[in-house]
Amino acid sequence: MGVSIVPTLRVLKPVGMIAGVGFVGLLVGYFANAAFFPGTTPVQPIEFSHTVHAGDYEIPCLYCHTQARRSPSAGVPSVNKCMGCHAIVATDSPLIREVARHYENDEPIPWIKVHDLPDFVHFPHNRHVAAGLECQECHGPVETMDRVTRMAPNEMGQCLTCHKDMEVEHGIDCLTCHK
Amino acid sequence: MPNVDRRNFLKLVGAGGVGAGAGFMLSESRKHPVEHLVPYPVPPEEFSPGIATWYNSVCSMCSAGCGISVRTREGRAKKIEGNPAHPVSQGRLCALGQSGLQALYNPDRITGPLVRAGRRGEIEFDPTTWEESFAELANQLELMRTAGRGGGVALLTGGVRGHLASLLELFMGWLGSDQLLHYDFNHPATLYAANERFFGESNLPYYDIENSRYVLSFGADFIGHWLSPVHHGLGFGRSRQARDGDRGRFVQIEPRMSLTGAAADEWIAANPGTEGVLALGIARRIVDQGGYQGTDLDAWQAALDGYAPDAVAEQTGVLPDTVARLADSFAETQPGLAIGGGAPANHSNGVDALVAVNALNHLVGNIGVEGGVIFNPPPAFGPEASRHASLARMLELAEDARAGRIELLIVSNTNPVFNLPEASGFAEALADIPQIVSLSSFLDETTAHADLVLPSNTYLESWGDDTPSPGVGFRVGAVSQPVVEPLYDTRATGDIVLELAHRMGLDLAFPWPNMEEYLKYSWREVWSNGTPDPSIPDFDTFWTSVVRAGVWGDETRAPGGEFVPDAGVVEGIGVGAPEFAGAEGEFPYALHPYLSNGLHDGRGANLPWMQELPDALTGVVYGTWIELNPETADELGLSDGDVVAIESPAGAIEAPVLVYPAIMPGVVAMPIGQGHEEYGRYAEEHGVNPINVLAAETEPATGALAWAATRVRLVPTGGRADLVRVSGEARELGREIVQIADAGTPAAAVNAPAVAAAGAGAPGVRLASGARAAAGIDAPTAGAEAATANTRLNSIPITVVNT
Amino acid sequence: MASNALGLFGGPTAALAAAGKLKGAGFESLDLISPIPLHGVEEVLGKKTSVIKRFTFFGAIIGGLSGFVLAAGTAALYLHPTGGRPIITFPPFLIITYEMTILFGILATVLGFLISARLPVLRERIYVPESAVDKFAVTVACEADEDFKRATEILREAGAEEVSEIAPGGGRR
Amino acid sequence: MQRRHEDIKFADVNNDIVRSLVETGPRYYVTLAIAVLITLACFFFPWFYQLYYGIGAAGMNHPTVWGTYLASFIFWIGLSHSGTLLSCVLHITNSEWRKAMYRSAEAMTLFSLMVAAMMVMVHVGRPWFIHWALPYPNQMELWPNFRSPLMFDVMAITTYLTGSSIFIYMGSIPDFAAVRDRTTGWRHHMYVLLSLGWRGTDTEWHRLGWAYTFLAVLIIPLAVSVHSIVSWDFAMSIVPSLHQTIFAPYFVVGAIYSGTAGIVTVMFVLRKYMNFEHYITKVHFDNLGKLLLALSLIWTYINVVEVFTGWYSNDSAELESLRYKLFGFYAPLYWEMILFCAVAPLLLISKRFRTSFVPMLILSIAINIGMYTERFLIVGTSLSRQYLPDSWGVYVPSLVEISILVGSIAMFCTLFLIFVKIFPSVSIYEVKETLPAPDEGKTQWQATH
Amino acid sequence: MSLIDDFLARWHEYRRPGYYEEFDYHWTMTVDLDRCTGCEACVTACQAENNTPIVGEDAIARGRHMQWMRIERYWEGEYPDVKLRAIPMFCQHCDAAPCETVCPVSATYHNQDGLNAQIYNRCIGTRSCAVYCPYEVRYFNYNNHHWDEPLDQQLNPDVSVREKGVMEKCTFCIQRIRQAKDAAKDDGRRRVQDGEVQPACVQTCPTEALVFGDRKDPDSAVSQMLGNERAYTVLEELNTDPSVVYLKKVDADAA
Repeated sequence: MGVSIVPTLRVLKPVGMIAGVGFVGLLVGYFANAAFFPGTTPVQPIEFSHTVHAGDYEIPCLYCHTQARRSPSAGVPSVNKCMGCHAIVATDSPLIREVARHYENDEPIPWIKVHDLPDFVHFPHNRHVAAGLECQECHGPVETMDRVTRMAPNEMGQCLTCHKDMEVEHGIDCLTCHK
Repeated sequence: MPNVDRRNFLKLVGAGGVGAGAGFMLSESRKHPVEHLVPYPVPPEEFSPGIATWYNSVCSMCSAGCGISVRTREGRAKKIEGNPAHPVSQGRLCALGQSGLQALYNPDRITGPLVRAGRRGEIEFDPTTWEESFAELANQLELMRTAGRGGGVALLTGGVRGHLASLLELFMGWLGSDQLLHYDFNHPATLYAANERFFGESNLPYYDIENSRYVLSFGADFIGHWLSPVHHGLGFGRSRQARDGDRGRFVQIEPRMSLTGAAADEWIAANPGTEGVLALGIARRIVDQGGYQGTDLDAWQAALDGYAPDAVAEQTGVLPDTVARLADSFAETQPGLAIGGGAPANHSNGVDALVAVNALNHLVGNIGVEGGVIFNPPPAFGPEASRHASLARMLELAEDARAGRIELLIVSNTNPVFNLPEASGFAEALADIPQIVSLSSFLDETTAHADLVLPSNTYLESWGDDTPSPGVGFRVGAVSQPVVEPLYDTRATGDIVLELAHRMGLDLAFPWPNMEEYLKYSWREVWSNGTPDPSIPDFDTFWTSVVRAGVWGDETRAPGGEFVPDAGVVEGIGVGAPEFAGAEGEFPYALHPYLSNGLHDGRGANLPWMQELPDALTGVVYGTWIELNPETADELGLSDGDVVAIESPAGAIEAPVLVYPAIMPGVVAMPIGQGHEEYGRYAEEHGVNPINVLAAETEPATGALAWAATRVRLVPTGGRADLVRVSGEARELGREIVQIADAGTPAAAVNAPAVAAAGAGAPGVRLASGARAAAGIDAPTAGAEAATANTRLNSIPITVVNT
Repeated sequence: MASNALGLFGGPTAALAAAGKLKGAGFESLDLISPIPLHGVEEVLGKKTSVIKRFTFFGAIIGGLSGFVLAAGTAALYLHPTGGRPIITFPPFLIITYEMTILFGILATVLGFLISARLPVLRERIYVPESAVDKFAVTVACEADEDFKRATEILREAGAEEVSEIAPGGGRR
Repeated sequence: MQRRHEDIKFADVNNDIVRSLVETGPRYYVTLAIAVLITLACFFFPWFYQLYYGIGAAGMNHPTVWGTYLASFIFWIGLSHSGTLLSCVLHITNSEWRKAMYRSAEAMTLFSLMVAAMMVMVHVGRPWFIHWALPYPNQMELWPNFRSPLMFDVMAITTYLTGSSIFIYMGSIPDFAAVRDRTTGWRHHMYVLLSLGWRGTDTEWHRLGWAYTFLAVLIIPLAVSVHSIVSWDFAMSIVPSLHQTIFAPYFVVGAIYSGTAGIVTVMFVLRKYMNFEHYITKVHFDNLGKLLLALSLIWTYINVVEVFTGWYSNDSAELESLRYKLFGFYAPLYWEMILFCAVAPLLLISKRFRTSFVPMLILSIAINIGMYTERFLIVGTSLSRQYLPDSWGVYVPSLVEISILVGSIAMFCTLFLIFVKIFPSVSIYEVKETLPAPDEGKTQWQATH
Repeated sequence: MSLIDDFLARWHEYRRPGYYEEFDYHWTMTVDLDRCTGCEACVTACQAENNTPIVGEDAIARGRHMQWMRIERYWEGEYPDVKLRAIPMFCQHCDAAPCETVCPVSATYHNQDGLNAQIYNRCIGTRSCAVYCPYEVRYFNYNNHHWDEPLDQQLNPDVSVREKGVMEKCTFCIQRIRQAKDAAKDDGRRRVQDGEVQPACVQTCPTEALVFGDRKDPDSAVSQMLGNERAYTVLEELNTDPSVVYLKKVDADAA
């Protein structure tokens, strides 16, 4: 007669394998979703291409997102602003016609927010522009994106790391962002 | 993988599948919900999301006429603060004024024109269009006008001033009707009458509390809601602690301690209605002690003959020593100020009592001097004669209605069905009026009787102007501008009237397309009458700067001239015994109704902030109670929460008892403001309306409702109702939470001037974000057409005066 | 041939006596398998020492240190001054230290127990199910057949109810 | 010392215990089903409602932000005290009578700790973020605040739960081995793993003995610290009548007191329904009764001291708080507590009382009701009468809270019911130690002493 | 390792009683009780500025009002010599705040401006801070609050709306303070000047009883108020060292 836990372990092996495979499946599913269906790259109502505007034509970010300089909110340009150029430029493109339709009907375009912070985070664009930050540091190389995607996690860790690196005065005080 | 049989293989595949699915869902659930960024198709010029724009305007929550600054973000009003440039509010604002936002954003606002669908008073309305309503109403008005029956139109409004009042006057004039009535429960009609009698001037004077060193107040709750509470508050604070080593003293005389009484250094309860007698007792003592040396001394002595200390003491219940002490210190401490209002002013002898108070000011030489009573100049614009309706006048209107003389009643911004005693029969009289049109923003008790509802904008969506009364001792005018676009399909009252006039074919008489144009037109006159200022070359500049500043006027008070009362007036001075409705034997307690701090006369009841604002003295929210002296409560065997029936000769209501330590034993007090049957979700089904048990007793000289002149009896019902209150134990138990210094302690005045300046000049964030506010100079709101942001222009035509 | 001799006894005294005799006969690799802990084993089979106390001691020390480092270190990583006290405040941190000392002490004791008792058993070891009920077994590892015979003899003499041979792989013969 | 039943044989012990594990009658299943249903209906359902609605489902309000959830938390933590702590103390002092009852007492510790942990989850406003109270690295770079008495609690309870689980497990290894040989199927595999391949050699016994003693030595101060720390959640505040130096010993004594009463209840139930009459005898009840009496006297003493010092201080806040407790809104509860916890236990002076099972059961339940009241009063009376009289208020528990309290008791029962079918609820080898050895007619303990 | 070196190098700082560094500002409010009338304009101002909810009659009846600022009322004496003492009570921003130490997740702490910060999104709702606070000025969200449309349009976008299960309290209008600091920075100034920032309650107080400012600035209005003989703090015996200083009410008739 003898005793050992090994036989039991053998018996339990299939259970362990099922659990293991299930766990691996969980990881695969999680990352597959994140990789193939990222909520971070929404399809906009009008396929505006930053590659064309900010990349090819090198229009500065603040030309359209002009509020970022003086307001906590960067804002998106009004249809009016689009038409400022597109009354003359590329007027026969179907996308531009769509924009023009909005303009004529006085209908706003419901852009989908890509970089969406929780409501309890108060991020002032103007302060960051004033500090000389490039838009790309948080928003990624938008000028290369046909469809804007959220590159950075925009989570607290990212804010903190930057605030620490830049030695922002009292930059890690919670009240800086949360109020 | 060794020895994986088919079964196990399937299990593994299943496990993998379930795991992957779970992982997928997990990842999905962590994604942000979609949010949209919706920009303007064409943004208003210089509109900046994320940056606040401030607009100056005028508060319309009560009749004080405080200047306000409204903070807006993305076209929505966010906060109301006092306009620092406005001499009445000087950047400050009371609770009710701040909750004006909830009038604007009230969920129970009427969102468009309504026409009655069911029977009167059943509150069944169908939506209709402005076009239809205007067409019909204008047609009816025009028919009546041309048929000479214009007199059958009655227009009943709240306390309106400025050019809207002029416009209504003009409109009614064209209709040929003199039934233009302003009804405001809190209107100090007796004070106007007393001033008319004593000063020969039917106007409110300026009470310079700030510079006064001794304030003797006969029932005037001037910090709570009397005349201009914010301005009085400023004066009170500064009289207390802003003068180095010279703390103003303040005595309040009233049967039930009000908010103001609680702030007083000394609170004295005189028998209800005998405050005037006390004033004359004090006057006599002053005269006796040689405090008055005028040429008409003899006349005074004669007039005050009947007010010997003992007689006064017997009538008022105030000890002769106290009377003497008050008189001596009042005479000694100059400048002093005697003011009267509240219950004594609204008693059967109200005018006499207020004349007596005026007399006190005269005897110690406080008329026209700093720290005393200062006369206001006539208002810069607006109708000359007051159209304020007394109870008697309202009864007349009701009588006219019953006699069929009123064919059409237009009600705007007033709620007489709620604010008039049931005994007046006003609500019943409405049934005899064939057509009732309400211009109210809310479905209140009066609007419930309407056949047609043409909802007006709130004041935050309308153009208007105002001349504050009692003002500040010099000319002030203020323009109120819309700070947001109208939320609903509603119109400004002025615009409705103008539209009606146009549709009636009165274009020539009313050439202005809208209220804004009418204001501009009218203010041209104000501008041309004003002192020329080289920095303001034309009217447009003037108008822009006035709208931006929100206020216009003089800077200094005119020196007061010598004042001598008419001999006849002196001769006629005297205060009779108060008369009550209800015999003392049958109705042992004098009912002392008072305006609630937050709900005012009931108009604040639909504002949730005001409903949840704990009563300043009892901490009760959402309810009505009856205050009893502990002694009275003991006699009746009542304690907090016991429900009693309050029965007067005119009616009965039920309310829970609240034992209140600072009320005379023979008096019971109830707050006005609750007991709405209509008026929206926040107002309905809370408390009772004590106005309903008031007898339709009038003050003989003015016909005003003597609301302090009803006696009641209390009948315990055996029921209990727990009062909702935020306070726990109301005694300190020796814990020294509120610590007391004796009078010898130096004032905090070291820096008071600095504080005062900061208070006047630095409202909240505005200065702090001055640069950015400046960027918003020309930012018209998402709202009104040419509304102009508040900015600190160098040429604001008025500066605050701290004389 | 290496095998194990097993003697089953009805009571602890006899089993102990047998073990004592075997020990006296020069058998070193003796195991006493019993349903209850036996008192007096050490007198018979010699003093046993264990490393558990060292585990406990060092575990506790490591726990205490890491407790303090955890509290003080995390406090220094993100500075949140509270209640007017210094960032590193001893009295509360000592409580954390105390708790962590005990936690690690306990965990280390368990680890020490498992190591010193050579648990869990992976490679099969000799076991007598009766010994978990009311029998007391003595097993002796024997290098040679000769030893085995000698051992079985001693066991029988000592009053074993049953004597058998157990192959190294298990299985009673 | 009273002799045990001479006729119990070693083999009987194994049989009895294995029978208690594998032979499960319908009565057990019905009881378990009822317990599970009550747990679901009275604990989890209201709790999920509360998660959805917010803590407002409970009756807590502005001055009294802590309520029955916290009272229950202390109660369960307190109940946990007599299991492992008492077991350790008795182990170290070599108390023979401990052996038949300690396993279930320790299980009580474990489960009341678990229920206490659940009460924390129920108590906090946002339990879905409760992990923020654990020190783990995260992208927010935020850590818990180790200066907080609540963090002491987190650490102490984690340690205590770990320690108690290990202690009960270590003591059970030989029993798992004994049961292993008698079971088949999934039970067998489970016991194989649980017993780790225990054989019962002299070396293993020796190591186990040492390890067990070390654990006992470590756990005694731990248990004392746990309830001291729970008391500090209150005593570290400056709330009048909570800010007391005596609170730590008061709580520890109270904990052991209620825990011991809890053991009496559990013993009664086990004895009655698991047919352990041979193992759990009058001796145990007698000894537990003596312990209870002693604890009751200490507890009463501390209460008297608290009232006396509070009264003597003559401080307005302290005095009011005391007055409110003794004569205020909750006064009936206070006097009920005094009756149950200070007066009634005096009956224990009588040996006849101590050795009668049903009266002991009633008393033990009464004591625990009284002790729950004590915890409730600590929270309720102090918080509703603090420094600013204007902020005073009254707290009355809501239905949800009462339901969750009932549900938590059911949850404890459920866990215990599951336990008795997995763990040998009476220690096989330790009971054998108290029996005469098969060949001697004397117990080992007697033989060596 | 640099982390450890850093830790050891700053050991002395970490051991400094009080704080690891000096405050930049020390925001302080003074309340002149001789001016305060208890009119509660401040209460509404606070409610409007800080999105404190409308809780409804039932909730208040259950003791769950949420106004961050309240007026406490105490009666003294009996009729006719009866007096009402009113005192505004709100977060005292204690330097030695009992609430801060007890929070297990550091959701409340003291920041470098001397503010007692409450970070709503970090709060897990143990409510221990409210127990530890002797001033009873922390308010707990017993449930999610609802603003009947369109009342929600009034909500201040600069202040988070709090969800169920978190504690909240007066912040000295941190959003205004930060805005003032930003403006100062934009102007190239190091510090905010006295009077540039006022919390909503101070801003609106009709009697100018409330004064707010930086205690570190010796010329500020509050600093001068602090020198007044009447200055005291509520529950001084508890050593919480509040940043709200009251000036005693003057009783002209007191001996």
